Amino acid sequence: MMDFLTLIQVLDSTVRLATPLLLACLAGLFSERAGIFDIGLEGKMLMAAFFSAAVAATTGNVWLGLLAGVASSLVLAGLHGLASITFRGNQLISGVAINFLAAGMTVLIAQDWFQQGGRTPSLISGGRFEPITLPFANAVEGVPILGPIYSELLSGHSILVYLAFLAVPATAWILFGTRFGLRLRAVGENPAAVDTAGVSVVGLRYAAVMICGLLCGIAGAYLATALQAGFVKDMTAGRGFIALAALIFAKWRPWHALGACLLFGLLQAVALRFQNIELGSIVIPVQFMDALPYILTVVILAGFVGKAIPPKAGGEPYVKER
Amino acid sequence: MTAPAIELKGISKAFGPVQANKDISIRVSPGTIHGIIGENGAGKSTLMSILYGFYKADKGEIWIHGKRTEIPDSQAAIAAGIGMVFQHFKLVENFTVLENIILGAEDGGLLKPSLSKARKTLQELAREYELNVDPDARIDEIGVGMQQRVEILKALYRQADILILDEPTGVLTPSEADQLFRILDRLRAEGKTIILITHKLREIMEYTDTVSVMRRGQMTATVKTAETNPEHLAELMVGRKVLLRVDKVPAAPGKPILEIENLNVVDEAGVARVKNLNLTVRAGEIVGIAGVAGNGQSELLEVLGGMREGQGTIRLNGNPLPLSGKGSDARARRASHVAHVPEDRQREGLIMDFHAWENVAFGYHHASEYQSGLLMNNAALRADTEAKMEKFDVRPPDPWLAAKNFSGGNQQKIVVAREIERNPDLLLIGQPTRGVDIGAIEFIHKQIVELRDQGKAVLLVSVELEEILSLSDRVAVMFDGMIMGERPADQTDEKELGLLMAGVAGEAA
Amino acid sequence: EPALIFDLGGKFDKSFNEAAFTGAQRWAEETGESFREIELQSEAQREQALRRFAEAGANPIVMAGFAFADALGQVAGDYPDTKFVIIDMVVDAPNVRSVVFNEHEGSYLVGMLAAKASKSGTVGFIGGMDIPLIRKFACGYAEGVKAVNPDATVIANMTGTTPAAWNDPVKGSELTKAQISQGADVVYAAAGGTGVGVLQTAADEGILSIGVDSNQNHLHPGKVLTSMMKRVDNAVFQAFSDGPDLQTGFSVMGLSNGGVGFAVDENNASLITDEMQAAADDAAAKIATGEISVHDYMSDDSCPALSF
Amino acid sequence: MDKMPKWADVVLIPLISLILAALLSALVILGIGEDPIAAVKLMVSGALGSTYGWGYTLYYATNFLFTGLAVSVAFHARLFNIGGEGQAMLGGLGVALVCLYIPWPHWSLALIFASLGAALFGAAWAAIPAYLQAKRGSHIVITTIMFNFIAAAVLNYVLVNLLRPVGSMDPATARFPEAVHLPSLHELLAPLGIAFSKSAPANVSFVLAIVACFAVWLLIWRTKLGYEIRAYGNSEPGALYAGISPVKITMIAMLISGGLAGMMATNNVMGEAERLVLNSTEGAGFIGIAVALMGRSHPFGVFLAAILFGFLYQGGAELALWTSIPRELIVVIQALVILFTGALDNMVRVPLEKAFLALRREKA
Ligand SMILES: Nc1ncnc2c1ncn2[C@@H]1O[C@H](COP(=O)(O)OP(=O)(O)OP(=O)(O)O)[C@@H](O)[C@H]1O
Ligand SMILES: Nc1ncnc2c1ncn2[C@@H]1O[C@H](COP(=O)(O)OP(=O)(O)OP(=O)(O)O)[C@@H](O)[C@H]1O
Ligand SMILES: [Mg+2]
Ligand SMILES: [Mg+2]
Repeated sequence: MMDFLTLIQVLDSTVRLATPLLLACLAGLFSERAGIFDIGLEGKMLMAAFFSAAVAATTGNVWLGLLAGVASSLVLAGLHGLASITFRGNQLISGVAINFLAAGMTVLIAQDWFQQGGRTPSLISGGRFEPITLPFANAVEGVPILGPIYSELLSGHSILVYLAFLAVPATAWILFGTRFGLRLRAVGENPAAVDTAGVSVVGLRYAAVMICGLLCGIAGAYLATALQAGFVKDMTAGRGFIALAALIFAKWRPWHALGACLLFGLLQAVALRFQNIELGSIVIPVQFMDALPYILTVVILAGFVGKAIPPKAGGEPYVKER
Repeated sequence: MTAPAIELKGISKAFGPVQANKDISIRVSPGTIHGIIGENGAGKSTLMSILYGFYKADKGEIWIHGKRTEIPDSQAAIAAGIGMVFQHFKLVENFTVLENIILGAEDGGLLKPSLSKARKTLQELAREYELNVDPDARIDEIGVGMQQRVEILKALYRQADILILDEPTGVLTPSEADQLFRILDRLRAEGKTIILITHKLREIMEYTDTVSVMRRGQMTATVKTAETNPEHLAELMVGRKVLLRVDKVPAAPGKPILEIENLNVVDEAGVARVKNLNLTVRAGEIVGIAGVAGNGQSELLEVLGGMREGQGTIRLNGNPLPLSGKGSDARARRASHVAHVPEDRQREGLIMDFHAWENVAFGYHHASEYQSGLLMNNAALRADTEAKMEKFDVRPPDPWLAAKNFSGGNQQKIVVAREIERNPDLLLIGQPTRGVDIGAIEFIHKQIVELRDQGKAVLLVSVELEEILSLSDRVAVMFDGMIMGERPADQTDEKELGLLMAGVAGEAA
Repeated sequence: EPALIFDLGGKFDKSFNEAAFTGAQRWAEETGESFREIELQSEAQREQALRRFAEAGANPIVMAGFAFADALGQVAGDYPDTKFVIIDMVVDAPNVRSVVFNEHEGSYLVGMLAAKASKSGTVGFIGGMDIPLIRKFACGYAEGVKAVNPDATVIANMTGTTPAAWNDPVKGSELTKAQISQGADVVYAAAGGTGVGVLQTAADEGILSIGVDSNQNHLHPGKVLTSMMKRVDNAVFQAFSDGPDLQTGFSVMGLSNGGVGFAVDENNASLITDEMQAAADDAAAKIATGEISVHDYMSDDSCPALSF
Repeated sequence: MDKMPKWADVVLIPLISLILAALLSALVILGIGEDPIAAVKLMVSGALGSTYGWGYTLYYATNFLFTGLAVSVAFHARLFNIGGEGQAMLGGLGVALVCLYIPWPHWSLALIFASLGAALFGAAWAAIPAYLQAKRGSHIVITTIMFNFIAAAVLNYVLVNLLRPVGSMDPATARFPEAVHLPSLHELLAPLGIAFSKSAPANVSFVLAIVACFAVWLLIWRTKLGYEIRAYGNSEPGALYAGISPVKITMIAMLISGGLAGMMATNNVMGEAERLVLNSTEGAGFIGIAVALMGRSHPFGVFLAAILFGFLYQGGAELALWTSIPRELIVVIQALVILFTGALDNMVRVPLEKAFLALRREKA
């Protein structure tokens, strides 16, 4: 059905499309492992996408853009922390609010700043993350099989892609190899245990939520300044929710998250490239491909393919005094 | 005289409208075991949690070894050498023992070195105090007794020299409890200071040096254990002379009402909770089930009450009742005249946010007298509530008050009134007087006995041996899901039951 | 006061809607008068937007996009004194002017240019929503390509089947990459806002692209071969200038009356050789006179030069 | 003792939250260089200043009534149904099928069956998440979110591949026959001598929504089922104790919730568009969350909140029409309302409780 080169191409775009999912998924992982559910990944990404594009467009410096994107995402993360940690509100409702806030504010500000119907001007070079050519990529291009894999698939992505993939081992190491990770996991399972062990629940949870904000910020900046060249309204297009789905799919584990995001990225890549897929006599409509990540997540949630057990204290504010 | 290891001065703490601690002062000498007793809700746990920095006091001072110490959080308490084993353990269930122990007391940012160091220290502690635990076992895989050891080890690992234990024996068998006290003795011998909260006067009398009594948020007395006796302590606890026996005529048991044969219950986690249990309750008798909490009594009540499924046979008035699937739920049980006063009134017996009148229909909301057409007849319900409140002396007698706004005793009266007034053939009643004051206890006991005297069957579950002994006609002891033995209530005593509760078979006793 | 309603792609799609906006803008500058405008947020608002403007007395009301047909069919009768202009679709009502374009003719010309500029002999087409109108673009384009190089390969992809396809630059970009990997070295985007992604990627990857509707040559100077101009701006300008008394009925804008064409300006001058220009101009003239007939996909829902 | 009086809980707290949200919204308007007062004036005159404005306000309010009630009913069972959007989409499909494929003699009959169809489809769409929650413990918030996306894909497929009339370029169904046209408020009020704008879409579904409000009130506070729903929502162990089946209540509450959300389609699909288009719900499912939160899940509160949001929606559309303030302003306002009445509830509540407690201590 697919020749090798097409396969490489599809995998190549899988990598590109999986990157924002992966960053957002890891973001959610930090937050939810600490017991703070976050359905506001989408909103944080969107906000970051806008501010990174806006600043990159005005300054012409993509790094400043990245910084601005991350900062804006951190602000929303702080808001989520305020609502769900400090004021012990409902984390789901807070997430819903943040998604709406981002959807509205980005267009509002974009319109105010650029008067282009809620988008930023297109980014020109300097305002975007350019692809990086890995060493010898051009030299080995001709080598059969491995050549294209290296030069097409592995090489030629923007720095944020590599960053996202490096974030996986980093996350695994932080979570399971460090004191911070131990405490973070503990606070998601039983905050009272952490509290009575003399560690600040609030501090840990804020730290987790802020890491979540940081990663969402990078994800959003990637969307607007690497994958695309500028911000358009609602450009996250549900990626935050797919990332959430991937997180559940991965059962809150970093390496599994990589797998889940690559899978969902592949689904997107295939859906992008082919309208309807013909498998013999069956035609798989593109809408089915679009919905597949969500369907898979529901299947996982239903426990038909291994039960996904969320962190025990997840979603519950830590209330000592009624 | 050396400075007290702990001195609390004028501690007050309110939770919203509830004044849990009122101006409490207490001194604890170093190298002693200091007991604290008091009724449920007296404020014992609150006071200790304040000392451990878990709650912040509204007012008052804490002095440790003669130094004024601010304890804004548990970290400060740990730094001051305080360790605490909470009534409800504070362990991360899916972590290993080792991980739980180092949590918050790691050395450096990396886990590996901390873990290997802790492993060594743990071995030393285990040897020193006979506190053996498998450092690599996961908490949710070990029993409560083991979990308690982990909690103690946590404190020792942090080099606590003041150790607070909040009702440590409530979940232990007598032999586990004995072992715990041996450890506490050794710690005391090393000069450590121990505060022990317990409801059991025997433990106070046997193991403590001094004892403080709390009542309704206040400290009513602190006395040397050697200079007091159980009756006196009990009186201090409840504020008046305690009547330990219930007035009742001897039972006249009739035909069997409830027959249980080979009952088995497996819980959600797949653990067998009730094993091949056989028991009969006759008309006109009260059968008491004694046992340490967690030995299957709750599950037994729940199965009988239709709250969970089981296998085996139960018959009511000779008719078998389904134990699973259709017709095995609480609604069906009520339809066959089984009333149930649950162990936890706030979690199960009442909807705390519902008005009293709504709670009076709870479980009986299908009853025809509460309906008018498709809708519920709320007026009838309220009238019924007023009648019941009057009869059971519920205070205040206001049907519109939410259940949460009644005191514990009055909440219990609402539940008991609802269940007993249905005139059931069988009354299941769990912990009828937990957290209820002495006046209400007498009233509730009287109602239960009256029901018996009308020829109804009563199955009573209580962790209070005294209550079991004074109220039941026959006592069955449960251990590990099985009935260890049955005794007529007037032919046994606490000692014998205690052995049965520890799993020592009846014949041997 | 006239009013203009943009379709979902938004006023600044750099393409279709923006062309409409440019026309309105030009009218405003030339007459010094003002006009009302609104960008739709969702499918469901079409009727409200129409009614709101009609209620407020706007006249004429111009709407850019075929998708208004149904709503206009409902509304037009309720406001007999208001004149409506719909672009890209025919609505049969006494107070409606329907403007359609011969996109296949313009596409034919840029197809010729594409074939001449292509070194690989493979050119691409990326459409927006898969509807007959866009197939009409594709078909004309393919005919133009084949007219120059009968052996050329035309790869055609559509972005989607819903209006979201007008505004999906990521997908445009991915499709472009796919076509490049299949050898395309010129891609023609007839996809509204999605085209922004197509042109961007083409520029990034060093191939040529062809813009649509508006003159998009300036987006990536030297990298956009040309743009198929669909003079929506003229249609809007005309409607606004005609004012409330505009003539209703059916109006076709084709090569003969300057309704379509291709853009040459300083941004692409170096890409269009004199020979290319001459050939295209020649073909344009012949089409205008009917000497060359370009197949209109919408006439019979088929395309001889391309299979979808 | 309650920490504070009931009126403070149901009136004072939402009011303060609303004021905070309004203040912040004003700041946002200032931030984009516009005049909040002028904006409010424009919104008020546009949404409430004419029967035309009212017609739209009530039209939107009708949508929000259905979705708000849907969220409320689920809330009473402590189920957070974020799937109103998808359920309403599917409800639209139900309406479309009923209207397109059955020849109806009169709109009233069509409305009854269309409501049933809408409710059925909406309920069916809620059934799977409900079942998974009840039987397999899958978090209903996540599953309903997923089902929103799946609903969008389903509808997309159906409209593009199955229901689109031949030759049409719109991904939309054909127009419903004239016979199922629902009377608008204009037509309904004309016999009463009230002149209501002809072009506003508010229609007889508004009456249906009010009936639904009353029905929900009866259901929740006057029937056994409502009693069981509330009891289960307050305490699951309590429900077990009382013989209330958690599975049954979860299913029923979600089916009713989904059915109500689906019934929204009688308004937007049957009453307004008279055909099914993509994205016909326009986010009303999500606004239902805000409406239920603000209305404290009480039908009367939901009614008031729905009118408020109807006003915001229509006012916002007017703003977008006559000023350069984008329509997204109302999304921001909506976000702030959800934030303050929902997530930051304790920010207002805790100090207020303290104040009431202090007041009572002083009195005592
Ligand atoms: N976190 C809390 N929030 C609100 N009220 C509380 C809290 N903890 C305890 N209370 C209330 O404070 C009072 C004292 O409770 P505390 O737990 O200290 O009693 P206790 O003496 O330990 O009782 P028990 O013997 O049942 O453990 C009770 O009325 C209780 O309801
Ligand atoms: N968790 C709570 N939340 C709110 N109010 C409470 C709470 N616990 C107790 N109260 C209030 O405090 C008052 C005292 O309650 P408590 O249960 O301590 O009563 P009590 O004096 O022990 O009476 P009784 O002997 O009947 O149990 C009650 O009237 C109740 O209104
Ligand atoms: Mg306690
Ligand atoms: Mg009490």
